[in-house]
Amino acid sequence: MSDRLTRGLEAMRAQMDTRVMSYMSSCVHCGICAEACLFYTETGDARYTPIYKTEPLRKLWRQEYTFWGKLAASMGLSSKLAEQDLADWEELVYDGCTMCSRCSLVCPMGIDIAYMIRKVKEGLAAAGFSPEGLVEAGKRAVEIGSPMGVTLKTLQATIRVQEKETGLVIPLDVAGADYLCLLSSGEVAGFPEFIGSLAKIFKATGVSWTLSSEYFEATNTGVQLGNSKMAATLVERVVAAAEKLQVKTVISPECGHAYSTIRWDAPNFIGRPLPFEVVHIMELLDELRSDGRLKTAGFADEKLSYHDPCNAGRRGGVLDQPRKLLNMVAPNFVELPETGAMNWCCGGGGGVSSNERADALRLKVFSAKKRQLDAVRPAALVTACSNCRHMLEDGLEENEMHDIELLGITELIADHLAEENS
Amino acid sequence: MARMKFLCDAERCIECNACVTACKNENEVPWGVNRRRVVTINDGSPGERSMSVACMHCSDAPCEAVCPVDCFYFTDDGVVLHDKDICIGCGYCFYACPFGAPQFPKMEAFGSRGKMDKCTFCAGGPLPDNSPEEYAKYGSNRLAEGKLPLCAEMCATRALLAGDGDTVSEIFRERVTWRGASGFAWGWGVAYKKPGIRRGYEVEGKATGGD
Amino acid sequence: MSHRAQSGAAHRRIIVWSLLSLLALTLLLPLIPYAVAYVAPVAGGVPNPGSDLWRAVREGEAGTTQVQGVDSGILINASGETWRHFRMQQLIPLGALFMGSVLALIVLFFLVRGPLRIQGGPTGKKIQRFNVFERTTHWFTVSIFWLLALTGLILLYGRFVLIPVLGPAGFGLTASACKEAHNLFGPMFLVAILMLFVTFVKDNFYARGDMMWLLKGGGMIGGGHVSAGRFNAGEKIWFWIAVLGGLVLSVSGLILDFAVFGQGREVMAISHVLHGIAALIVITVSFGHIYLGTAGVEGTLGSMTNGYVDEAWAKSHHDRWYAEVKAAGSAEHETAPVDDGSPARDGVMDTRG
Amino acid sequence: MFAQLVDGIFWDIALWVFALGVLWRILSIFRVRNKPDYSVPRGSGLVGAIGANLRRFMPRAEMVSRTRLHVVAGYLFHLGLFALLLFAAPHVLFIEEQTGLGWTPMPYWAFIVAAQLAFIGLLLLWIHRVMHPVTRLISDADDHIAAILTFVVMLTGCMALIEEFDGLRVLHRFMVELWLVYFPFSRLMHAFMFIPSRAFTGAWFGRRGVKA
Repeated sequence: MSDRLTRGLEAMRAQMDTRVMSYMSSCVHCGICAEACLFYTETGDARYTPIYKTEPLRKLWRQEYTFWGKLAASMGLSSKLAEQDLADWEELVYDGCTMCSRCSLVCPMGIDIAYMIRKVKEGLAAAGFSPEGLVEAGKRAVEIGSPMGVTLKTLQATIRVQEKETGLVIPLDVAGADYLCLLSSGEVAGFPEFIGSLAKIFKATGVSWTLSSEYFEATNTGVQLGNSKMAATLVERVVAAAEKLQVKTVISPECGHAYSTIRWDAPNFIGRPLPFEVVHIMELLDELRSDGRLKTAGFADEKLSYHDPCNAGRRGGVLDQPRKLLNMVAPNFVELPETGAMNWCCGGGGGVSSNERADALRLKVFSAKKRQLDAVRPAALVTACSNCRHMLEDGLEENEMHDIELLGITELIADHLAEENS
Repeated sequence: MARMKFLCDAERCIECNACVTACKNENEVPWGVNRRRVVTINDGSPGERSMSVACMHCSDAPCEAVCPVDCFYFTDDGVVLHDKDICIGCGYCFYACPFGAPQFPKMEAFGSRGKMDKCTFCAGGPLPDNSPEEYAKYGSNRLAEGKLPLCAEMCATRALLAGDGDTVSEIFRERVTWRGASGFAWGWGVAYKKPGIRRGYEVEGKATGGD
Repeated sequence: MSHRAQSGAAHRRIIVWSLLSLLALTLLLPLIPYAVAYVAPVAGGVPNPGSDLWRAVREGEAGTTQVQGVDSGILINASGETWRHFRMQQLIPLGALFMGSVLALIVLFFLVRGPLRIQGGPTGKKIQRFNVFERTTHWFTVSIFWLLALTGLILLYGRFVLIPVLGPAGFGLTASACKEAHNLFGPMFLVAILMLFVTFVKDNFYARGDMMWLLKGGGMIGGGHVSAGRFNAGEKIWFWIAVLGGLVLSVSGLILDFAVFGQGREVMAISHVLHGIAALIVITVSFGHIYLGTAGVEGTLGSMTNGYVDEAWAKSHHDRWYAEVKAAGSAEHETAPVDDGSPARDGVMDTRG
Repeated sequence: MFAQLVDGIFWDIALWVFALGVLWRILSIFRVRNKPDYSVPRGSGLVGAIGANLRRFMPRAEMVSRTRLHVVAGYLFHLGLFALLLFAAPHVLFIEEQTGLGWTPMPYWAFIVAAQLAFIGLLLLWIHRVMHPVTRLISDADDHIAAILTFVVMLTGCMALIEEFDGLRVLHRFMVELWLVYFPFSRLMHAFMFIPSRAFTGAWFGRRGVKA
């Protein structure tokens, strides 16, 4: 047995817990999960059936944890899980799944399929069957501190630009601030105005906050890759930065998986509770709203819709806050069909966005999103995830849907701040 | 060898239903099953005739012919019996029988009838003679004891005759000659493939006149 | 489905009305042979010396009786002998002859002509002929139909074929099992037939070219290409035989299965006659259908297993349908079955315990 | 001879294998343990677990049109099966003489109708499993054995309806014994495991404040 296979199997064995075993023993192969997965509904290719993507894990479970499996294996009737199996599944798991967890909400047996796909990734990653783009991103994340290679210098430059534009000071390394705000490289590189918007809002609402030069990256490539060790390393950096500045609360920016990771998975990666609270920027803004500290003026009159980032909404639980915020400024807010917890993924989650190999497939399955948008045809689509925003831009471009503008929710609020705030 | 037959004299039957009662009592047939019944034609009007009818133990028995599991058989006395351990309660014998002899303990949805039951000429069934099992399934076996069916034995007016065909027909022939009318052996034609006796000088319409 | 397009309401009305008229027809048509048999002189009829009274009795006139029960007032069951004659002298022997000779013909035809090959061989390009729902409906009907056909045939012929093998007791048990299964699955067949009708009726109405197809015997007579739509005339005829026969079988079967509404021997006998005739016809014709669907015509079976056929097959057997599909050119028809031969798939099979 | 085995030792063996097997399966699953979750919950995991167990009996609104056959046929089969398992007169009688507990059975026609609905559901589901590319791809021997075994149990059951031929009753009971023995080591375990599965998922989402 090749050692990469051994590593893969070891990694997957380490993932076996009661949940996996219970899930494996209750699946009746009804195929309903396929009907919830945009990769199946949009391609009609049965291999994208969510539960099918967990096949390596299931094979392992069957051979080492079940009666018939052990029996067959002992008599040499069943073929052992082979390196080729892992190789065959790399494309299904990394290109054909965005970890959006839509399937996990529809399984009649209540199986959290995404949970198991995540565990398959552990095995594939350990065995070295991961897409190059993602692996590289991982390297950059560990070495440079940002999957997109955004350095501190780049950040400082961006900060200067934003300070000039807003005429406000953007705090960096302010010890004892209430909030430490993380940023996703996507925002720094693609949507720097987010930082400016933060400055405006926090100024207006008198929130004491800061950025950290020690470590500012919110995203966690280890999660997307399926490498818990890497994930833990990156989380430790956040903890270190937060502890250095003695902040009570860490803000997760407009990014989906960054939030679900730092809010829900981080303590389990490092095996201890976090020494600080975690809020998504939308949670914080909504809190300010309900405290009456955040006031807006004027309205965005055009027809607005909201795209729930899977990791903030379905997997993060931030579902009401964006809607309350939008209702402050958008009188013509219209929900997309199949929205909220059952929203269709942008197609780029779970690391697919950093995996060039998957681009064609990603744009093909965007048709699910297109159907939703065509049903409403909003003038602007608001979202709260820089990655979703990138992917949506791509998809709209591809489908020549230029009439739809894309907005970040924080910007939208910042643009409608009431004067009397300050 | 004797050939057992029933014969009911319509000129004598007074619809007292004693034969029916006797049969039920002797064989302890289940509720809803009537191995023998008395039918009255033109009830209450002139020319009324009554007739006690049960299995006529046909020599060419339609029930036997149509049975899908071939559960019928003939005794040496020419009595038609069936094996309840083979019967599947399909009801075909009931469709085919000219006399409506086959009976079923129940008639529920989805063709659930239970096993067929009919007059055995008090000759029991395939099980050991006069064993409790035989009695439970098929009723009494008087023939094995050298007795004739109780219905006929009980008949007060001797309208219902049972026994060896020659004897029975002889008795009946005498009655008719004496009576000088064209009574006829009811059911014999159908059952035994023999024309009714005294076909020679039957007089149209006379039969309804009575004596 | 690309054919789902037509206007819903009108479509539904057509289905309802045709269903009703079918029911009426199916109840009357097959009565003809029975009527004939009924009029024909019957074995065992004996000149009755008695008067009109007894003649009336012989013809089944009811009297009065103290005994409860269906038909218990009737002294002579007039229909019994007729039915016996039909079942024993006509249905059983002629049915066997009919089925046997058709089977023999099919085998003979196969030996002589062999399978009908795809002209110019398969192109390898597949198009979808039946979607999942259509295939599910088809096989659902098939499974129930054959369960009923086998149990029914055992009840009809078992006495002659199986008693020698199983012995009377053994066959009694078998027959009882078959009877109960037959009675229980019977009503489900009506459901299946209605599903089948609703699923396929829209492509089974008479269309131009069907007559020509028949005259050319589906291309076997005179040669030359015979044009056909999604279903050719032969398939349409089979569809209507299956639906009409299925309805006769269901209705007559229900009458036999639920003898709790006081229907007498006469009604039961008639129902049995309808049931037997319809069953033998549908079973026998199904032999042909099965032959053409499997060994008879190369490349047909796939249309009912994975739903796809070769384009060459479609062109040669259903050119007009092929043209429609090409014109519609929807994606579902273009994509070939995806689940075949992927290494992943074999992977699944290995994990069997 | 065979009948005595089926009514005697076979039955006992089957029951023990079933009971112990199921127990062993469940224990071996829960022996493995989950890792603790250190994150600060937003909502109650317990509520989520219970909620998911109830909610998953019905498809989400977004899924109804895509899963109509699964839901309809699925319910036909399961409801029909339980109805005739627990309320068919012969079964009630059997349970009564085995355990002493008895209750009013359904009328003859009613439990036959239940059986028919169950048969329709099972046939549709199994044929659909074979016909649909997705289910055809993901189904393995276990799925088919379980479906066919259950079908045979039901078929032999309805064949023994007349209750006059002991051979048929024995055959039915023997099939039930095979089914019982197969149960713990097969996908039939979903009959028990769907509850913890829904609970785990429900709790996971519940802590995050999402209704799963």
